Amino acid sequence: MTNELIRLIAFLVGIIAFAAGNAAYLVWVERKVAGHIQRRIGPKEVGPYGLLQPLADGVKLMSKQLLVPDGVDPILFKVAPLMVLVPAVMSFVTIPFGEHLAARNVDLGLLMIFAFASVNVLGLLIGSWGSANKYAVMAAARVISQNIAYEIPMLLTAIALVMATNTMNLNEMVSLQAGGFWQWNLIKLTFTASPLTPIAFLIFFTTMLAETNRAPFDMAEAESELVAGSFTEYSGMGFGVFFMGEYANIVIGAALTTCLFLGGWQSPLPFLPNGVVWFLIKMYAIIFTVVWIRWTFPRTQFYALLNLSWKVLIPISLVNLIVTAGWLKVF
Amino acid sequence: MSLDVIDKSLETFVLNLGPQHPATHGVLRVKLTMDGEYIVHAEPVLGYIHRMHEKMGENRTWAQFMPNTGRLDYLAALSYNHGYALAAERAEGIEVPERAEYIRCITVELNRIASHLLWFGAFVLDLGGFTPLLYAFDDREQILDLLESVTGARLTFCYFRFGGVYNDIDDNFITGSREFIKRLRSRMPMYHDLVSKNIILIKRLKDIGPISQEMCRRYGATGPVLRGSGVNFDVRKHEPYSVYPEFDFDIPVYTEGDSMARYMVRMDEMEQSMRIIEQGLAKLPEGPVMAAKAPKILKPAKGDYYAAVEAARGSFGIRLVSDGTNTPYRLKLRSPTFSNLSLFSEACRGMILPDALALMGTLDLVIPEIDR
Amino acid sequence: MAYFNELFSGTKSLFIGMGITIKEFFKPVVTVQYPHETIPMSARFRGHIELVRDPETGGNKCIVCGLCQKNCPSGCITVDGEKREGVKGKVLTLYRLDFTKCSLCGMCVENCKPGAIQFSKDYNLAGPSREAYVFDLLKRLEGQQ
Amino acid sequence: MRLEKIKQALSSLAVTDEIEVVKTIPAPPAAEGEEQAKPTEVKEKVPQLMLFTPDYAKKGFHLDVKVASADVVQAAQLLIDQEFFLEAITGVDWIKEGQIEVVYDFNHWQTLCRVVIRTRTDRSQPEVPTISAIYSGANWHERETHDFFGVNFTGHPDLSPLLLPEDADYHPLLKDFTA
Repeated sequence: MTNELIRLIAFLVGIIAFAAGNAAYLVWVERKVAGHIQRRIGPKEVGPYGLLQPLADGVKLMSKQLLVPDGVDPILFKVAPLMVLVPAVMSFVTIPFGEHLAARNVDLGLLMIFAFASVNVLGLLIGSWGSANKYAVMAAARVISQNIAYEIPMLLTAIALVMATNTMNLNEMVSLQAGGFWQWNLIKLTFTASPLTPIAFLIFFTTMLAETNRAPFDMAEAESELVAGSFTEYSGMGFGVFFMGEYANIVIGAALTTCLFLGGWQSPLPFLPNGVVWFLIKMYAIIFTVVWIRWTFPRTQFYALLNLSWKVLIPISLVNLIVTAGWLKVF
Repeated sequence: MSLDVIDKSLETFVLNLGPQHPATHGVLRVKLTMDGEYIVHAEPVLGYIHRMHEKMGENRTWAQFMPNTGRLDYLAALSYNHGYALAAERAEGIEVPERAEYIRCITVELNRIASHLLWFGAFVLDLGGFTPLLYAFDDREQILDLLESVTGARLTFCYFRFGGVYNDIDDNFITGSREFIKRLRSRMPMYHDLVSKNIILIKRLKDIGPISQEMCRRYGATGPVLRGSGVNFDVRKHEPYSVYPEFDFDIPVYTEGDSMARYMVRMDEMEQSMRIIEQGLAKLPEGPVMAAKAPKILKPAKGDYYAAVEAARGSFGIRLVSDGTNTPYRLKLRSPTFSNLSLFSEACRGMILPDALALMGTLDLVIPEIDR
Repeated sequence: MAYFNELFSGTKSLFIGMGITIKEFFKPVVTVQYPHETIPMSARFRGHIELVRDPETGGNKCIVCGLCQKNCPSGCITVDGEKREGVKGKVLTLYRLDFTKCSLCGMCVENCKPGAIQFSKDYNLAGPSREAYVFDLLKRLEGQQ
Repeated sequence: MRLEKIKQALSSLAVTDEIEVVKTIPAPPAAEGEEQAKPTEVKEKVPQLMLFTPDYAKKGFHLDVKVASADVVQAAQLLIDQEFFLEAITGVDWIKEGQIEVVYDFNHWQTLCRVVIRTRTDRSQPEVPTISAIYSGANWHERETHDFFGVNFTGHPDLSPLLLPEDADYHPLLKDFTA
């Protein structure tokens, strides 16, 4: 029993280190990529190529006084950042990094991740409602309707996928995609399940963007309108934890996309050995696209965002679902 | 989409789009009474950067007020120098040599492109897109270097004098400008692909913030705001001054009157300004740069004079009342954004906050010019 | 049908936009790394004014006529001179420029008959207090010996 | 053409003023312009219709009409019917004559025709009816003129200070204003 316990503790430490390290260094990646897209170079002063910049940011955030303005609901104000970070880190448990590198091989892994994904929205709501700031309240109203609108297409595409591979356990799903890249769900399913899978991949990617309030859908922290949206009243580590939560969510979203569509730790060519490396490469490629999108597009208009989901994404994912069901029925 | 606001008893709250807010370029405060996300009533509050230029005008000599005109709208400062120089020359009856007129037009148009580039970057930043701002600044930097090599200043020029300009332009300014125009022409399609044709931006701007011609007339809006609502009014064509009649350029006019129309008017205006600069450089005559008999101490005859110029944001007018002494008796600065902003409270009723900010972005505000 | 082609043209415009930014991503950097590299100022750059060194006498060319003091719109120049025997005209003893109020308009340089003052080229003038910006141009000239 | 039309319309409102004219031989009653004979000076009050069409190149406007302050609203109504738009409202403090002059600038989109409407009110109690009902843009212009000169625009919806701080009771542009 003890080695199971040790294994769990080791995994726990690994996961938290992975989440914290990722949160810090994704900030660095984002600022470097944003810099080069805008023909400037991003952080360079602190350490070689600015590599120590995230540490400097971390120290700065921690040294700042955590201000709790009066007129604020103290419990909600303090709980909110945790409610964003904890579910994100929790859902790392079921992500299969490698062949045996999965903390818990949970049968309903996918369902667990989606359950946690909806909790972080609650964190944002409580945070902005707790901070009794007009801008934050407006941001809260937006974030809720945005996340509801984008939860449904995400689940629909996931269901279509689960129907095709009839397993909710991420580990099995990834092992099903063994063999070359043509075995990955993205390509295999287009021939075996439904021709709409590439579009389903795009929809899943867009909804993942919206779930983590990123890029064209950043309603939670719309700098140019709502000053800083839900995070207006937070300073010091409160803001830092929100930030880590947001980046952890992006990592989760990217990891999920790789597992479901791009065959987690499977190597693209059959003779190459599988391994964690492939998983990380694919995940960081998706994170690069997320950052790339953020620095290219303006923010969508709030109603266009909702229309996009209700009138475009949901119908297409429904069609995808029906086509998959029909295809499976026939063959 | 606009909520027809019937009675005021709805449970509304007052939101301060405070003097310190990312989307108000400068210190403008808008008191918004909001019902949820919809704006019930907006009331801009001015005066945070009011420096009383008009009183300064009354206790300085005519020539000493020139640096103040550059501080009104520091993004297109040369047009304001031009307006003041024109008014004083009209009052005193000074003849400006041909070459000086050409230099004035070329530098004013360069300044207009710089102002539009900055507006373009800041406007897309208001809508959330960060990158175009830096591309636009990259181009604008070249104009500032060009103007710095001639005038010595980058933003608040004090380059025009009554009867001409401070010093002559040299050859590398001419080659520099031609090279700049070639470069900007090659980058304009990139701007249009990245921003104008982008579906997200089109959805953000198409028929948002309609401003009708009748509203423009009641509020006295001028410049790209007016030309976005289908009225072909540009002081350079309507009331030709300096050597503008010699250039053939056309005035972009869009009839939809929404934010997209005002956006496209300014983008096309950059193209027209480039045409003017090219023709100006081609026809640049030789000769003196300063009027031969420009009086050192200006003492215009009694009476009042009015001169209007097409600044980047609209028609900038100056009314001088002189009582024959060497200091102006009264100096009225008619700032275009003052009238453009006055229609904001009527135009944004019933809109949601992001659209109201998009509308404010298309009005292209420079707050020091409103507050004077 | 408009629904679909608007959808396709929309997504196409999105991909075009991303194509542009990725092209820019690989282009060289345009910015100047300021503290390490600096750009030389153009010849006519207007820094704060400074006295011109007179090649023969090594001193300044100022005849203490006070025109610059009178012409300055914000009154930031105070000039003082004294009559010394054996010297024609006045000798400059004090030339104080209050740079906090100067708007760099050039009225002084333009109206200076003997051309005794010109624009300097230095622009990084960080100073701890307001008094740090009150320059004594005479001492500066001697300082540059 | 437009200048003639608006001139006819406004001539009914123009005020006739007594102007001291230096002249000897009684010139024919000057309807339009105003002749000035030189030889010997006799100061005479001559009724003069205050409606001039100055040369645009020298002055910058086409028509200059002086109107009684009560008729400002009527003049504004005439101008908006002929599609003029309001450019600016300027206050001028003539301290020597103890009067404040309010100058309205109008211009037209299609044809270049700048019309200037002037009114004079007494300096101690400046009263001018507001035209913000007709030209909503005048709302801000009038508030600003009130800020700087203390001209009380009767009927103005909200005459609180626009550019000066809320509790400002001083009027900076008056000639006798000491900081």
